[in-house]
Amino acid sequence: MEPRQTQRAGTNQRAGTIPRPLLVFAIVGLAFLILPIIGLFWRVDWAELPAAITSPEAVQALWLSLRTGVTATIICLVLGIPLALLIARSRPRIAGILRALTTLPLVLPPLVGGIALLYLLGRNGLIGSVLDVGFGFGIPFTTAAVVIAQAFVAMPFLVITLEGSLRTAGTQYETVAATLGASRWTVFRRITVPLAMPGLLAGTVLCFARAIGEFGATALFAGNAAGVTRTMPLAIYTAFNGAGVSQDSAIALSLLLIVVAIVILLFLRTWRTDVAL
Amino acid sequence: MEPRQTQRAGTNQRAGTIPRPLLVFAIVGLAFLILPIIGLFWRVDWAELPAAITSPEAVQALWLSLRTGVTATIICLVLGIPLALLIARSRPRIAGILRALTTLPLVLPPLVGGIALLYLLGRNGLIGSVLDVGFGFGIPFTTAAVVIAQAFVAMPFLVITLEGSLRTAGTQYETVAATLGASRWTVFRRITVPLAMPGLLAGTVLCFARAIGEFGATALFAGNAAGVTRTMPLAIYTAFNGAGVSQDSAIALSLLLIVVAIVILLFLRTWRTDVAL
Amino acid sequence: STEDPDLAESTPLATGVSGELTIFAAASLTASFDELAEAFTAENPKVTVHPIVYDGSSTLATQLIEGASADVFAAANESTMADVAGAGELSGDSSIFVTNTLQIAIAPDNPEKITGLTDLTRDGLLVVLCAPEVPCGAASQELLDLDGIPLTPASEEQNVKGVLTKVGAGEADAGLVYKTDVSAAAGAVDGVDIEGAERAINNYTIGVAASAENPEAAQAFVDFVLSDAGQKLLGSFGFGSP
Amino acid sequence: MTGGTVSGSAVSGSLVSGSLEANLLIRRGEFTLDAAVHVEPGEVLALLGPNGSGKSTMLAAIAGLIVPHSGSVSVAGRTLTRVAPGTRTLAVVPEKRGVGLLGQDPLLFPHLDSLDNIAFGRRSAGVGRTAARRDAADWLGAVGLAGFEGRKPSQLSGGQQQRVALARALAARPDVLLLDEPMAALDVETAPMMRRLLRERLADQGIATLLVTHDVLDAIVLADRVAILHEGTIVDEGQKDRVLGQPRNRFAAALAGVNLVSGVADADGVRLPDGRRFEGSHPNERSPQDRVPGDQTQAPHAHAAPVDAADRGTPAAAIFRPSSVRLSTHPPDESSATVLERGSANCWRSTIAVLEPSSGGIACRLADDQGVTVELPPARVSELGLEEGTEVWLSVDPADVTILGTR
Amino acid sequence: MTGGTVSGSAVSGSLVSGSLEANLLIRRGEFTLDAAVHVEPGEVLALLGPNGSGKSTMLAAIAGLIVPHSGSVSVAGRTLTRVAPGTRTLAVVPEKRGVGLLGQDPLLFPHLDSLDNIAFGRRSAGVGRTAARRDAADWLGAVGLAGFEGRKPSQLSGGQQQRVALARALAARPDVLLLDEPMAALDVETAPMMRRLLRERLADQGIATLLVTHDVLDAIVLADRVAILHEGTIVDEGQKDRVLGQPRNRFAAALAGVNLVSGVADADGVRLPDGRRFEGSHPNERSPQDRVPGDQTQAPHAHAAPVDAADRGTPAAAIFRPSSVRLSTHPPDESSATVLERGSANCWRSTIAVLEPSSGGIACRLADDQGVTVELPPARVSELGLEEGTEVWLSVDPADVTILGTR
Ligand SMILES: Nc1ncnc2c1ncn2[C@@H]1O[C@H](COP(=O)(O)OP(=O)(O)OP(=O)(O)O)[C@@H](O)[C@H]1O
Ligand SMILES: Nc1ncnc2c1ncn2[C@@H]1O[C@H](COP(=O)(O)OP(=O)(O)OP(=O)(O)O)[C@@H](O)[C@H]1O
Ligand SMILES: [Mg+2]
Ligand SMILES: [Mg+2]
Repeated sequence: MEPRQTQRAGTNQRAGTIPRPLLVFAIVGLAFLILPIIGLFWRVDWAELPAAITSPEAVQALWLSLRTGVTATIICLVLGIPLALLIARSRPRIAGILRALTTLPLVLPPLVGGIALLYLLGRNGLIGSVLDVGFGFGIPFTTAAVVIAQAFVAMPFLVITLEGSLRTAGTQYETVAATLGASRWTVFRRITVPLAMPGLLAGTVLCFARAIGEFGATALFAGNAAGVTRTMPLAIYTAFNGAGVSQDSAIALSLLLIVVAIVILLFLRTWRTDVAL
Repeated sequence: MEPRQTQRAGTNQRAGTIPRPLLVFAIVGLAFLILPIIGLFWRVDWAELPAAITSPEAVQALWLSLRTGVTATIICLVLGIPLALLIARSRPRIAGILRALTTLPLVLPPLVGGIALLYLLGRNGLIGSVLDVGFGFGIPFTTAAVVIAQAFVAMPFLVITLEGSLRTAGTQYETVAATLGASRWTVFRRITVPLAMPGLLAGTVLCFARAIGEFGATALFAGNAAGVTRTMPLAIYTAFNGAGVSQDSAIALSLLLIVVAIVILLFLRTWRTDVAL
Repeated sequence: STEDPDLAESTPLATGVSGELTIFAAASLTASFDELAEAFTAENPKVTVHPIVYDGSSTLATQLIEGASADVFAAANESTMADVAGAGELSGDSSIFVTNTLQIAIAPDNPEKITGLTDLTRDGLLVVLCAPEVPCGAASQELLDLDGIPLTPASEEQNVKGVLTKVGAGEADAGLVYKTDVSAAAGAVDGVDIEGAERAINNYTIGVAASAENPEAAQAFVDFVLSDAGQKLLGSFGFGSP
Repeated sequence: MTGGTVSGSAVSGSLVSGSLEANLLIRRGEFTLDAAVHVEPGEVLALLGPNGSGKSTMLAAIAGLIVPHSGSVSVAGRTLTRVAPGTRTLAVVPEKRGVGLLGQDPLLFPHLDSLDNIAFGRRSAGVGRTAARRDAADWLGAVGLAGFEGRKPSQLSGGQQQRVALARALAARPDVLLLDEPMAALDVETAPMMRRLLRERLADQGIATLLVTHDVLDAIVLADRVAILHEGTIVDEGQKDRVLGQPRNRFAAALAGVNLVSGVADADGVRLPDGRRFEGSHPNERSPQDRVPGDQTQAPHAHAAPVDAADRGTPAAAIFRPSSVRLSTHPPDESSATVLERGSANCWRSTIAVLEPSSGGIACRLADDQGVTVELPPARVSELGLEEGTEVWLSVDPADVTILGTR
Repeated sequence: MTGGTVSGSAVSGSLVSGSLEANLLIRRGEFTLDAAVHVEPGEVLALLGPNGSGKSTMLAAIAGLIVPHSGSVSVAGRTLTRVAPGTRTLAVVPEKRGVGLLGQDPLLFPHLDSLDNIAFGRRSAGVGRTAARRDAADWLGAVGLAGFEGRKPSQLSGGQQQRVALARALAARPDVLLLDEPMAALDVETAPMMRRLLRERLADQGIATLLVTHDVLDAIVLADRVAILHEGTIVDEGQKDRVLGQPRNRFAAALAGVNLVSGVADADGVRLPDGRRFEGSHPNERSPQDRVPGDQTQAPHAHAAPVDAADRGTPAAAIFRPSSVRLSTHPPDESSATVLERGSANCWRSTIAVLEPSSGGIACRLADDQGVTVELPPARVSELGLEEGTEVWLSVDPADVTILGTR
């Protein structure tokens, strides 16, 4: 038997270009990621589920999560895309340092991240004290604090992912665009960003997912006030702490979060096929 | 005055190709990420610092963190690179679904991730019960559990980042390699991976950073036993809860973690310049 | 806030306080404080109690010190409250309002037939404790030391919840937790009383925050917690009176 | 040259090569390729055709990069691709085909230096690093780039990259080699050197080669046979001397640098749709020195299709060289009578559309239906005061015209 | 053609173009470029040279993509680059230079269709989407690709991509245009069409153009002047007729398709290092029909450097066409005496190194020091039974030889 490949006639795709043994690893990897989640579904108390996920508190927390998650993602895009570009276009030495600095918030346990944010923006913080004394307003324990905490923990993912893609895409098309008279801004908008789109979308996905999953920093920096700062993860935590050992409603809420996330990620996918090369 | 560019003679780099306004955003973004960490340094109790970070417990936790972090990263590489390749080379529709599935663990608050792992691998879990009955060993409360928890939360970062880079790099060089008679495995090893190296390194950095920063899932799934499962983040959290509100030793430990992470990330940078294109 | 005069008259204990009330309470008070708040508003209908913020005592204390505004703070121990007072965030004194004693949490029906602390050292038994840094861990250690029982736990959990989850999920065979936690677990775990548990009592403290925007209502709530009605209600959750 | 060395370090495979058969139907958007080729071991078939005629598409299908909608590819009797309605599609993966493809873009691996690029094929075949690199060094020398071993592709000029890519394709020792414009970026001194290298190696190793090129010299020097692809179909195929010497279509004529006007055969000439008539000799009547460029054989070819009486009314064409056309600015009756021996045949009026320098002097492209070009010495152009738009009378001696049936 | 339309929708800028001056010193690894060029508005300077001679490097420096180690670039008197020791480096960014560069690789933006690729330059200049796309559609028609508006680069053939890239470069209306092998992938029918388009548009818009090519026809058709770059230095420069008609170096001779052997001037000829002597006429003595191909001017050129008595001992070269060489398989004393009128000059012995088809018959490359090529009709080759290795005697009529001083 000759080795074969299956593919659609006339297309240029070489489907199944993955070495076969690697396919096994890929499937193990995927199973590793989704089996625990399937385990969650398996344990869920389906009778209680509808009540848990339609309770006003759950809906409120979900809505807050989505609002803050989207806002944080937008902030990350606005600040993170330029930062990624800066790193990708710096000399190797400088890029290495910038990359390491960008990655630091990742290393911090979220709790410490929350402390760090409090130290910076809290009433006695470096900047917070100025805001407090000068303008009489405080950031912690507001919805804004949730967004800041989410952006702080999620932005590194966007930056590092996008930077990898920008570096892989290279600068040759940017150079061509410049010789055609395109300003840096035009090059950025019409060449750099579209060509790095796969990486940008991957980064956005990671960033959004990390933002709506954020718990530790939010809990400390923003607090856990229903309707103001109690996002889904905090609601899940509260449910987990509150309901004894059964965790049923915590799991129900987690499933709600997962389902909403899937819908959003699949929507991003659709958008992606439209804009991708 | 003519607009200028500065660069080294004879090189092909167009330094500073970033539109100037974006540079402002990039700097704001960077400041946003590192100011909170500077805030931490600002608040640290320098007198107590040496004792806190040289205590046998701290050293033990750091060592455990590094060991488990590296092991988890290796597992993520072994399983994640093939998975990223699978996603990158799938048709758009399938890729979208796989990508969404891969991203799910990110959305779960780590706490719920820990519960999910318990449900799967715990003594009464889907797989854990088989292991327990069949082989008489349990995963929870072991160092293996720490590694599993870390790999579970960190792998999506590696996969999604690498996938973006693989997609950006395209398949044209792989095709050329195939026409030169290279087997899929050779193509993978000598073409695919080297060309996606920027993304692979970015993904590895994210993965490692996320692994050694992991707290929630570890605490729930692996527990907190000194020398076995108490990694730095758990030590930090314990210190935070223990020392009342001053948190000095928690911050000292965080700084230790940050410094070690910086060293490792800068080392990765050096390695990177060696292997990069 | 309702203006219904009938309702106001029908509550003899009404103190006449009004306005909004924000309460920070230790996580282990979750179910009990929800009921307390309900009973309190029934008596003080002009007071609107915001959903109570539950979290670890340390977390809440940090937030208070860093500028969170709350009216009442209920901590699961004395030292955290002392830290808050030390930072000037407490108005007046705090009071111990309940105590809590340890119990051995075991799987329902006690499959391992555990009857006391000494059983925990049995070979092959997986026991989890709270970390000695956190209040329940400190109490556990104290009790074990008093009895001279050399116990190596499989894990030192960050909080009571960790112990309960592990015992409830069957990962651990036993753990030391508060009596109130066992009763809140509603059948997922059973509790075995410890002889001489009262030697390591944990004191819960409550006080009015310095940043309180509604100190009158805050004080009224603290008074209510310390009142017979409040104590009775807390007792029904397994707490002991100080 | 290092031919001996390269063969010396040969490991295997070069002697098992066989003939290539391909028969393909491929649709890409509105474009359809429907063509068949056959190449013997050691033979070079030049595939010529306009941009977009499907040459690269054909190579891609043979290399297994795209699967045809129907058809088959086989090498030495081994079927590599077979797509037919009702049967299961067979498509051997590219790396198992023994078919090398050097594409239009050199696509050197950017992370490997020249030597590792060239050694890639051997190493993939399981040859050790040292041996493969030694072999690669020989190839690098053979393409004139000794000393460039350690250069990354980004440190090479365009032509140097092209040469490394050529070496890489040859060093992989395929049974069948597909070359897509391998000489495009090479300078005038290097191109002949590379042609010589290819001629030697392809013949030595008995490789069946399909060569796509836009440079007729590549075809003349390297090819045995030539196929002309036009809009996805092969419109002419045969020995290079016949196809280029007696072109049957405009494109082949343009390649050979001759004029071709087509119409239908009549008495002993061709009548064009616009009424013009051309008379001339048939290929087998002409003496060798009258041949149009590119026609180097001694004897007329079996493929040639001279028009005889039986062919009247069938499509036919007249072929003549741009330098054979006589041009004047006066109507023929005022000029010397010699041009018009046989009535108005081979004689017409037109205006000059474009005047431009050419390698043979000045080329006047006529505003003709069929775009005839006349080549004149520069002196004559200024003597006659020719400009774009000038009205001119043209004639061509029947002795300089070849009449051919076209399909 | 749509020339009128494109000019009609012109928005601005095409009339301000000026002359290009560049004087560059660039080091890249072991390679050093040290060259200066000057191009007038509306003029085309062809930059010819072997692979790796620094042509693309030069264009990159003029376009501002690399900063030279020293030197300057200016357009219409405006300094774009100035690097000199002790002064602050000035380097205007590429997008502010008004210098268009069409590189060796078309590099069409992969995410934009043909129309948006071509419209890119105009849109960058602030022209609205509709107007820019209308203009782009005209350009697409001008390069013969009407109907391909919506195609992504990946859906185009190599030659089609090249044409879109050419249209993109022209549509951006630069003041100075740098073209790096713009015709490389074009077929024989399209290339002349594109040359015509370029000739019209470049002259119309007064663009100073630097054209890099390996095809001498591009230089002949498009260029006014020609510069020969060799290992980073310009070894010859002048009117195309002079440079190609009286080549002063091997590379230019190869481009023009003639033999050039060099030595030192003596009495009235050239003595080669191996002792051979060549005699011939000086350029201003020759009659027009003796000119080597590519030499189309009427009068001899001021740039020509005929050797006279005063030049004895200076470097000089003999130039003759491959078809002018007479070849025999017997020593001259046994054959007709006409060849040896003046002793042993213009007469030598050699062996055949390579025999290969060429566009003019069969090319015999001699195992000569200076690689002379002889072109013979195929009939003569078989008549003489020539093979690689055959010993042959050669002669060339002094009337067919041009003697030139070389530098
Ligand atoms: N993906 C595609 N979708 C639609 N049409 C395509 C696609 N790819 C190629 N084509 C068309 O198929 C035709 C053949 O392309 P191909 O690349 O085979 O031409 P070619 O003969 O190699 O031309 P060239 O000499 O320019 O390289 C072209 O008209 C091209 O536009
Ligand atoms: N980054 C680099 N490092 C070292 N050498 C380089 C680098 N880039 C180019 N070169 C060398 O500089 C020389 C000039 O290259 P360039 O691309 O200008 O040549 P070119 O005249 O355009 O040749 P071609 O006709 O092949 O396109 C070449 O020998 C090349 O190998
Ligand atoms: Mg092609
Ligand atoms: Mg070049």
